[in-house]
Amino acid sequence: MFKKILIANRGEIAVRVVRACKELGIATVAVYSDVDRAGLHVRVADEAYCIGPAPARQSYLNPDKIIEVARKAKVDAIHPGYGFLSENADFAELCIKNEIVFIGPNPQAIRIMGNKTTSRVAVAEMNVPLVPGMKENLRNEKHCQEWADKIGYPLMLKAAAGGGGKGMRKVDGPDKLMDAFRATKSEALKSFNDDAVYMERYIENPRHIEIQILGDKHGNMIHVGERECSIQRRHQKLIEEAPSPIVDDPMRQRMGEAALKAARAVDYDSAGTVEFIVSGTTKEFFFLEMNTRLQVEHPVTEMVTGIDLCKEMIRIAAGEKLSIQQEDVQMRGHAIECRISAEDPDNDFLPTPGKIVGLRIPGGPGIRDESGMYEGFEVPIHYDPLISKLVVYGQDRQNAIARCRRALSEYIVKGIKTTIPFHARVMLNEHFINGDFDTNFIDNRFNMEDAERERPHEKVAVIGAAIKAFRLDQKKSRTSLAAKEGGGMNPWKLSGRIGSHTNR
Amino acid sequence: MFKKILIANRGEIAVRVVRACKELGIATVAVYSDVDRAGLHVRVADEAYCIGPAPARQSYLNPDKIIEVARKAKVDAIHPGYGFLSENADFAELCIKNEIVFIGPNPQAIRIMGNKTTSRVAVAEMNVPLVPGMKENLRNEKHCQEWADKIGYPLMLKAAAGGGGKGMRKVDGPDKLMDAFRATKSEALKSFNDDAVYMERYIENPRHIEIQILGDKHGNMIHVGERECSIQRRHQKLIEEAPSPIVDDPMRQRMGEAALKAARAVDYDSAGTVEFIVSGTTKEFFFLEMNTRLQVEHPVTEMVTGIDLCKEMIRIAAGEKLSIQQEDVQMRGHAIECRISAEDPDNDFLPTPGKIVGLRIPGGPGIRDESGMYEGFEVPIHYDPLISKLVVYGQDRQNAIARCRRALSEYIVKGIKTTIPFHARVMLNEHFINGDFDTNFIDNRFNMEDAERERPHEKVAVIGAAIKAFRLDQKKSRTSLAAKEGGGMNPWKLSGRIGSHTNR
Amino acid sequence: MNYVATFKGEDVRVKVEESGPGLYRVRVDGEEFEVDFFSVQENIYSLIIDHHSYEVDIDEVGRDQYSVLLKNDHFDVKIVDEKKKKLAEKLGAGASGRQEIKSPMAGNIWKLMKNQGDSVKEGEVLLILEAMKMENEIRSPIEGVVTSMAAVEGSAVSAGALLCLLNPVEN
Amino acid sequence: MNYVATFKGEDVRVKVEESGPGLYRVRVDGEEFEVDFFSVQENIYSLIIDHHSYEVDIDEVGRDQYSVLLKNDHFDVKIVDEKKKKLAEKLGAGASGRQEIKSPMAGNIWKLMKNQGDSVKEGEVLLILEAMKMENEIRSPIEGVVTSMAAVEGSAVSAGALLCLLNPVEN
Repeated sequence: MFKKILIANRGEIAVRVVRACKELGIATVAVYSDVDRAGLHVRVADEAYCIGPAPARQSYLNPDKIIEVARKAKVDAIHPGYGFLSENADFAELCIKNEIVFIGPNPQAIRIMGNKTTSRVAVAEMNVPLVPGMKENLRNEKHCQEWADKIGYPLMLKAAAGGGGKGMRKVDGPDKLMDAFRATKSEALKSFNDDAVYMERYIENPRHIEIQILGDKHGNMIHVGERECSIQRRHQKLIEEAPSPIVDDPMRQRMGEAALKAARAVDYDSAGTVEFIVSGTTKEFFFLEMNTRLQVEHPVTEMVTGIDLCKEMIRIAAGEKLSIQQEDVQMRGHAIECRISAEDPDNDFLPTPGKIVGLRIPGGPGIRDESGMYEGFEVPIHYDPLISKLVVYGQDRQNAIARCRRALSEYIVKGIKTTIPFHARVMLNEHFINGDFDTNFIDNRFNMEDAERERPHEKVAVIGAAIKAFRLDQKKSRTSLAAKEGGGMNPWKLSGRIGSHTNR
Repeated sequence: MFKKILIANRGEIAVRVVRACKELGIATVAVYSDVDRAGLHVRVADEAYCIGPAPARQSYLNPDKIIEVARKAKVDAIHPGYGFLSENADFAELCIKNEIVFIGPNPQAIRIMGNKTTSRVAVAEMNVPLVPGMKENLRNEKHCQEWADKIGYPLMLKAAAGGGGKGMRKVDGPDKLMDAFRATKSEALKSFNDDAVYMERYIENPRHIEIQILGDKHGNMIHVGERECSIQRRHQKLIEEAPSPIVDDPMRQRMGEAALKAARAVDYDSAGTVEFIVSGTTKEFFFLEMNTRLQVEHPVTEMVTGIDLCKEMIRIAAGEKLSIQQEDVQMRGHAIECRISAEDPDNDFLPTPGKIVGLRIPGGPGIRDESGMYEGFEVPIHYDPLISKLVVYGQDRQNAIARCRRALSEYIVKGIKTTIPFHARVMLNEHFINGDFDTNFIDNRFNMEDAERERPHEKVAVIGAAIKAFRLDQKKSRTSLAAKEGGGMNPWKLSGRIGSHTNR
Repeated sequence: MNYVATFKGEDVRVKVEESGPGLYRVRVDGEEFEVDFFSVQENIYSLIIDHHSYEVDIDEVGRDQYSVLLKNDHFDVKIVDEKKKKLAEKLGAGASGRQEIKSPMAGNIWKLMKNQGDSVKEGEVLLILEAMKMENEIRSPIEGVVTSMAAVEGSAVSAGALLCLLNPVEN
Repeated sequence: MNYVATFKGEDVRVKVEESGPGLYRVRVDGEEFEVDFFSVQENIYSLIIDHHSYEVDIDEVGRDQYSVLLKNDHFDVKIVDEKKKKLAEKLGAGASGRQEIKSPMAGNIWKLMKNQGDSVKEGEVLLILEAMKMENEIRSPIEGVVTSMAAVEGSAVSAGALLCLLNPVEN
């Protein structure tokens, strides 16, 4: 096993890796940019090195600087976390060249899976399903008819020059096909000055569901269940859970096998994730991409399977064999992760960097706190706004949601606005509670419903604000009175202030 | 199910019960004494009532006041927590008389088990083993020989008038018996002016191990595994774990059955605990007493069995049947609880009430925080010094200890001294790590070893203190300089202070 | 003291009296409440209103403006002394004059979309601010003319810093 | 600055120089360290000493007295300016005069075991203080005479309050 590991990251994920190392008895080296001197990861690691100025390109994204520190600190291995250099094949190779183990898969796997085209080719060869569609454009009506028969309904006609939701038309059945083909072409010509159109399967009720994979360097590979990641805002995941409310055992089995095929295409040898787009209507699933690193949402899988993915990944990199067999993998209970960000959910998710002046993290049974902040910490403007992850576990989905609601009611982050209130409101939404959502849910339905939510505590807010105003007024008048009259206050108020606690 | 519950307690256990209720959708009523207005339990409950001045007798131990609030707030039930009124049979009856459900067993069970004599008689009738010994005194040498043959060796001769460890003599074999009998009698006469002596089995290597019980009001009853509670200081539990390092499945089965017999003796119908003294040498176990309430250490059982004892207790009180069968109970992994108290472990565990001015609770996988404090909270002098429980879970005992060590290294409580450093040092003790301890371990062996511990960070402490002294000196001289010269500081220092972060 | 509280554009009369240390009698819209108001942390209060317990986060974010977070819902409440309000109303309803556009957060000025002298429509983007790997469009709240652009491309600004001044179009 | 640090009765010379903002060069017993000293919270510091990271809790608990908590181990360190120390030594080794007995914590005076004028041996109980359901014996650190008993049975005292004064027995 390794003696010392450098963690080439910051924030909550760096802290996560430090914790895993500590529990394994491995020494840790943190790196930090100028603005991260007070970062939690620096405080909890055994060693710490400054690697440059705030902009990531000059610090966390600077391979040479990180290798330099790794050599100086004499580490055996580097854990890249997620983001930054975690999916950089060149960096993985640079580590190897310097005889430092890169805690991740082989560079070739990163390279192939990092490219949309090469990854699709690789997995298609293994018969992993891709969204059915064509690579060329439709030549004429006959060609269109042929492809429609092949793909099936509903299908999507798309302007080749289109994008961002424009120039697309859904076709529900064969009787609508020719009209739609002509209309799309004509619109495409008008809008993009190009009438080229192609065809793709329409995924109804699209959900984002991913399969966690573990592969070692001895050819062993297992799948460790799925995560439901459809609660997204503008393609950013916000809430993840395991298991998915729509996946049953046979489907899990089929998705797991497809994911293994994808991973085998690149001789995958670490922890990794195969992402699928799944139709909530037909339950068909199609390969999207593979992430060749630890995911932000890995804890929900850990909670329901009891497998420590972070430790397992380190063990694999050290050359150990997988400690778990496929038949040992069992999902038990339900876990939900809320990503807590320094963003204002009541103001279009505007970033809110700043200093955290008060903090109360929820406790009690079934709560896991994965945060990279602390009271007094200044959330810098230079990096991702994710400051913490709240992970809850319950015996089933209903219990997990109830517990999550309870935990969010205890969570206090003072000084900056965060997405905690957003999560609390999602946990009360009936569609979410029923598992009835897709990747468009937040942007469309939830936002509408949230804007019209009931606000039963309005009166309490008014009372609180009014008393605060009253106290400020009293303070002002007391001060001015004291200044005028040399402290001649009425005795009752005086005794009130002395007798009561100073922090009233 | 209940609609509203009053929690007749304070601190961490009141918060624990509020959380369980919230997750079950039950409204909560907190009660508080004058000094607990800012208690965490008051902040998280739905309703809150002041019940009197700080001394417990006038507030938390005042049955009439609590019933008055319960009636005013129209609650269905009262949860007593532990301590205070939790094992007061009269209070349980008072609740019933007022048509409020007492969340605990029937009053008769509390009454019988609350008395050492009646409880021993009750369980002896059910053939639950008691420490073998005699209720009368030894009449003569023949009588002594007869009893010795009955009890076996090693045995203990005890002066009837003795106590507190005095007037006791251990006898290892028959050849030593008569000499010991005479010597004990003669010593007893000298010391206590009474030569009456009786005999009891000597428990070698005594461990405190207890069995968790759940019984409902329909005659169903199960045992839910054991907890090892031998890490004690002056008979106060400090660290508990589940499972016990010395209990295997057959022993667990036997202890569980004995515990069920004890509980059946009083038609037990709630969550309860049967405590045993166990010989670490022979593994024999003997009934000590039954606690007719939720224990401080209940979370370790929850962690390894997945059963929420607090919720189950509420459901039972509401008349529901046990949701778990005996065959569903399985212990998986290992859990450890450290009781964090406002006491100074480096100063003979002197109480340290005061204000908590900084707090960082450990996070990450496998950590459960059960605290009744928060930053800004003033630990009052009037109640038990327990302020928090750190509960950790690991795949096995070794992993749980490693994780506990890691968690304790992250724990910061600023403003008052706590027992955190004590726990951290126990987690490093080799005997503890090997599971090799009994109830005398802390008072004897550990304290000795701890006093002679290696202190490799002495130099860092000196460096830190010296820099702090230097900074204080600098500050003083800067202030006096500024006062003298009107702010004429040297430019380098000035720019240093402006350019660097204000909290350097 | 008598106040007028404004929430979501609606006014309601509020009367606050101190009835003991930390205790208040509050009348809102004719309904009366007994309130135990306890400061547990900076700007975080434990309120017990007629025995109901609330944790309330109350920040004074501007003159008479309070931002309240309560049960994970957010409320912007304006609390004005009744006498002051009457006086202000006598002086005429707030002439909507020059608009100061301030930075809602710390960040870097990524791109100016308008310059001094440009006309802007309501909702039009004035400039783009970058913070935490995200681009944030700062839009004009009114139709008007940029009378001064204080922001400089590529420079860093702190939260609340003046970005530009707008003069409204006269109707 | 040159200091003398005392830990567990042993003296060691310490030299501290500021080498930049928050950066110090410290020489302890001839060994030199580069220290990055960062205050993360009140009296809690993040120290990076030659790239090794430590979280250190340092309280000034009395004149020149520091209580340090580090890796869950507790150190009482005395740091004295070398010049001051030399001066003090010249003036003669600290005449152990009148002793002030202060309350180590907030609590209630449960029982006085000694009164004004009583003689006490070293280690003898002066009074019993009750806090958190526990009785705590306050013992005399010296052999001497109680010259004044400030504590009153049944009354509450705060941490650091004067309990009584002792005069040492002259040898």
